[in-house]
Amino acid sequence: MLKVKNLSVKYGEIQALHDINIELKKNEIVAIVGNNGAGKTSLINTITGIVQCYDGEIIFNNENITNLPTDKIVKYGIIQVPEGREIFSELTVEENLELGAYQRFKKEDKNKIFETLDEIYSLFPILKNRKNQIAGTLSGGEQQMLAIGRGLMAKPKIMLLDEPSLGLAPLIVEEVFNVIKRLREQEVSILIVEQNAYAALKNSDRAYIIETGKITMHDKSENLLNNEKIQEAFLGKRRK
Amino acid sequence: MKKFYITLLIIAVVVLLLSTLIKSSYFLLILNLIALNTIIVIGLNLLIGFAGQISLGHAAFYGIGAYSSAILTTFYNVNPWIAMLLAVFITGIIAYIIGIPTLKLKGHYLVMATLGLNIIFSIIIVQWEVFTGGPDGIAGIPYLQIGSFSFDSDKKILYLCWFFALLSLIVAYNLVHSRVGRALMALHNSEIAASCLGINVSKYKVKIFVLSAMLASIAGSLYAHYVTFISPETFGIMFSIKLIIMSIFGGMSTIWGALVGSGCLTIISELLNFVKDYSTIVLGLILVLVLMFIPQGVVGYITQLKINNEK
Amino acid sequence: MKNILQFILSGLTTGSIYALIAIGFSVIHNATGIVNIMQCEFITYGGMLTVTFYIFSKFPYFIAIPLSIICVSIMAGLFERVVIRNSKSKDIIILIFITIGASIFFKGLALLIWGSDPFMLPPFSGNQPIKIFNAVIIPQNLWVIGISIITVILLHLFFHKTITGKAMRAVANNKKAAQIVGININRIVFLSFVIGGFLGALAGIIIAPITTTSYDVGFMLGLKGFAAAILGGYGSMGGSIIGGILLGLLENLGAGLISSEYKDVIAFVVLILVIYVKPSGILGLAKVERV
Amino acid sequence: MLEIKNLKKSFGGIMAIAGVNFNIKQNTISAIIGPNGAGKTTLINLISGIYKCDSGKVIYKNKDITNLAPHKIVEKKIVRTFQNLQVFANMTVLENVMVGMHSITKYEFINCILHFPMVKKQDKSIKEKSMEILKFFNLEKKANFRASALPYGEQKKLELARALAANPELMLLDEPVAGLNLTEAKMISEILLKLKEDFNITILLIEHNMNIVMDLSEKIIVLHYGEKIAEGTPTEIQNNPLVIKAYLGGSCIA
Repeated sequence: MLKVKNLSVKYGEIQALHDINIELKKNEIVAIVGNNGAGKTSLINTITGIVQCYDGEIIFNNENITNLPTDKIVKYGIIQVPEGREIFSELTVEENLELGAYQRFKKEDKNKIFETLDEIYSLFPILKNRKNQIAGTLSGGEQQMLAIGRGLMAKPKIMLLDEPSLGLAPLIVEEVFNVIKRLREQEVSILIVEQNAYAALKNSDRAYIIETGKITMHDKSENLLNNEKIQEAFLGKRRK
Repeated sequence: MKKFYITLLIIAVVVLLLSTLIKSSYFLLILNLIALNTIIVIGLNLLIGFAGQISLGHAAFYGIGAYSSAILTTFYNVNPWIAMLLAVFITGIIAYIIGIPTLKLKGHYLVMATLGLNIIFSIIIVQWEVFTGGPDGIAGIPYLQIGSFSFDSDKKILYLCWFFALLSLIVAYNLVHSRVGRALMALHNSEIAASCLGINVSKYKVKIFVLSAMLASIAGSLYAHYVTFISPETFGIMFSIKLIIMSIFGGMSTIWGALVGSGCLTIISELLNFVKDYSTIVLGLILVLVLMFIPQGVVGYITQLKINNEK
Repeated sequence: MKNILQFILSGLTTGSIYALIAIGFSVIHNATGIVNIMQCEFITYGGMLTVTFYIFSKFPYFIAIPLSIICVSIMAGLFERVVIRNSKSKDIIILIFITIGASIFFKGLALLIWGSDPFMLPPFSGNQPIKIFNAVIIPQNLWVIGISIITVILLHLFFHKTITGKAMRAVANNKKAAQIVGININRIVFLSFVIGGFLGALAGIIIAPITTTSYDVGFMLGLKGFAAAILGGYGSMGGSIIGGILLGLLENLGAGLISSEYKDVIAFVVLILVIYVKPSGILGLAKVERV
Repeated sequence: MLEIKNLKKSFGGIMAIAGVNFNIKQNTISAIIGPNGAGKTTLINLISGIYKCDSGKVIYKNKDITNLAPHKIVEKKIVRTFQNLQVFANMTVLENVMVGMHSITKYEFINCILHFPMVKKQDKSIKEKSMEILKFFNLEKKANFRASALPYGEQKKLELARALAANPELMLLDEPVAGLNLTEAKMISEILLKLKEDFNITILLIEHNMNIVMDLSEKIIVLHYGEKIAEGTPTEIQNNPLVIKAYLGGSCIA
């Protein structure tokens, strides 16, 4: 469904991503795990056209979507869900959700959008209770739910989640990942980028490990979860 | 370092040559205005280009210098040199008092505050007629004198104006290449990082503001004693805007940019007198095009070309 | 006491004009981060084009006014497309001075076209003063206040009830997030200039019957509008309204009660004192720098 | 040497630092770890004077330095670096390091403008010392480059060099190896060890790279939601169940 081929990204003279190859199949949850600064967010931003790539290709359903502007990428149904702080903090919860469907307003009946809105509210009852509240006043976990809900409003085919666990307490992290798993029922393929290796590996089908802009490992998530090297890299535990 | 002083020497020689070749007092006037504008713009470059603090009110400091000189000499018969010195001092104190609260502001708020101060100044000199002569201004300001030598012609004052212009270039050069200059550039880049290296950011911002105001004041006094007549419209916000345009035009973060910017713009505005009715249109067009396509200014552009060639 | 009411009424009139102009500044600022000095020319051209259409082309007001507003909005949009978008530098200072350069250009053009004489537009409905308690008000003042209130309400509805309006607020609030949901930022910037042009032109037209209009009328009005926007908190619509009204009241009360020569001094001194105390304006939020 | 006593800071009602206590001994390397948003950078911002704390104390060498302005903190010989690089991009590499010496040099505006001989002399010695520091960081060949022209890894080094130029006794480093590859990270960690041993500098660092943290530090402090949940040696921390649960995303393995 989505293929990233030999992707490289440079900021000025700094190379953020080297020769990245990843693939996301239909109905899959794939995780990309790596430390701060490893290039995870750059990867997502390049796919959604926020950052221009220097070399390589991004293919979606056999169409080349490399370096298209973000609003075009969104039209294809590829939606980024940024970490929870990137919501419209001064707008209400409902306005945030409506804006998630921004492009649908031009071509679809409003009622259809409100149907989606109701679906989102049933998926996240807490958002319904707070629909007229200013989004900036939500708790961290609620903001993350809002970001996911806003992404779903676009009726996406692919969602790219950037650090959904960022700054959240363990219990909330669990809740967020439960939601993510349920998204599969909505026929959405998911790419998660995470620093929280355990949460990501536990809740995905396959995973790529990214270190300083390079993919260093790729396997089924459960295999990686039991891999000693991973334990060392993310726990700092020395092998005996 | 040597290169700087050699260039300075060349400029001095060129100006001297021009002064002997040019007979028309109109052209001498232009040459003098270039020098005066250079003095103000070099201060602005230090403030805006190096320290990153914009001021849209420097015409007011130019005016405070001119009016202090004029009032002190015409009302109180103070010696012009002493008046000029007092004027610099007065301007410095005013700039200091204004600078402390004003430079806490950032971005558009700083622009608005400096602009507002300029407007307040303009209204006060128009309205406070007893002292300032109101809209008519002050006439009969005495010439500067050394012994019995009086700077009473365009040519004679030229030496004085250019002496101060070159001196202010040296001041700027020394400051930029010093501990203080580096600190100013640092706080322009990041105030937080600068303060975490021990730079007292607010103190430095105020001090550079005062210095640039004093330079404007010197130019103002020279202007008053040169044309011997001053009136309010010279010191309005339009002139403040023109000064910043000169600064951007030459290259804000360069020293030579001050000279090039004031040179080019002073000459351009005089040349535009030939197209009469079209002058403002052409000026606006030149500005828009220059800013759109060489936003780093003439000197900045040349430096960049040099760097690219080296690569 | 009688006079105070009179001053308040005229303060509200000029205040509404400042508020409209300030909103124009704020809308463009929110989309781009710049101070658009061309706003001054929008005001001038609004008034002067109406003069052209009404006095010279003999169109009735209900054609001349909308036509002028449309022309200025197109001019504003084109200015963004042709000049702002093609500027090599995105540095705020450079962009601001580009708008200053353009403003000088258009002012020169206006001088060429219309000359330097002021023009008087007739009031929208008669000149018979109306008595309110013991103050008198001319009908045009009511037109100004009324049209401003309606415009503000319409703008409020636009920003809160339409998806495009919400998208504009979204861009102002968080550019990156706006991009992520698929908003075309360039289109919003363009739109903000069109709205800026609309508001400037409208302000220039409705004030013209009171103050006359000429090729350079926009400069001082624009400056006051900018001051009002800063006073209220740059970028906030509520702030622009409060700032505008406050500035209008300050000026008129200052002129009436203290000294008409120093009315601008009083207004600007208060403005500066306010931002000294609250460096982001009355309704502005202080930003925390992140490191 | 550094004592943090019951430090508290909140932003808009949210507790970023909720009463943190710890001590740092002279000439040691200590690390603060914790998930993103745990308050690590806020803590450094409080110590270095960028934020004012709500309550609590920062004691340095038995002197209260709580809420001093950042430039006053530097005078106490405490210098910091930044997570998002804050090199002075428009200045040369050499000038960056020279700015670093601001707090240990003198002469203000008038002296600088008049360019007196003693100013010249001082400038010359600043330049020489800066070159030495650049040599130590292996950056001397790029002394006249614009700082923005350096690759990321070298900019990180430059920030360290600039901090070292202030002649500090205590360095607060916010993620010194973030975004670096393995070799670069290793180089930085060697430099940090040298700073401790050759220059007798005490180091407190925030870092996500656990290999570096475990290798370098004698003491680790774990922050979670603005609270200190553990403190101890690397082995103690690695085996602390609370830490595993909070930091390592333990809720999903439990």
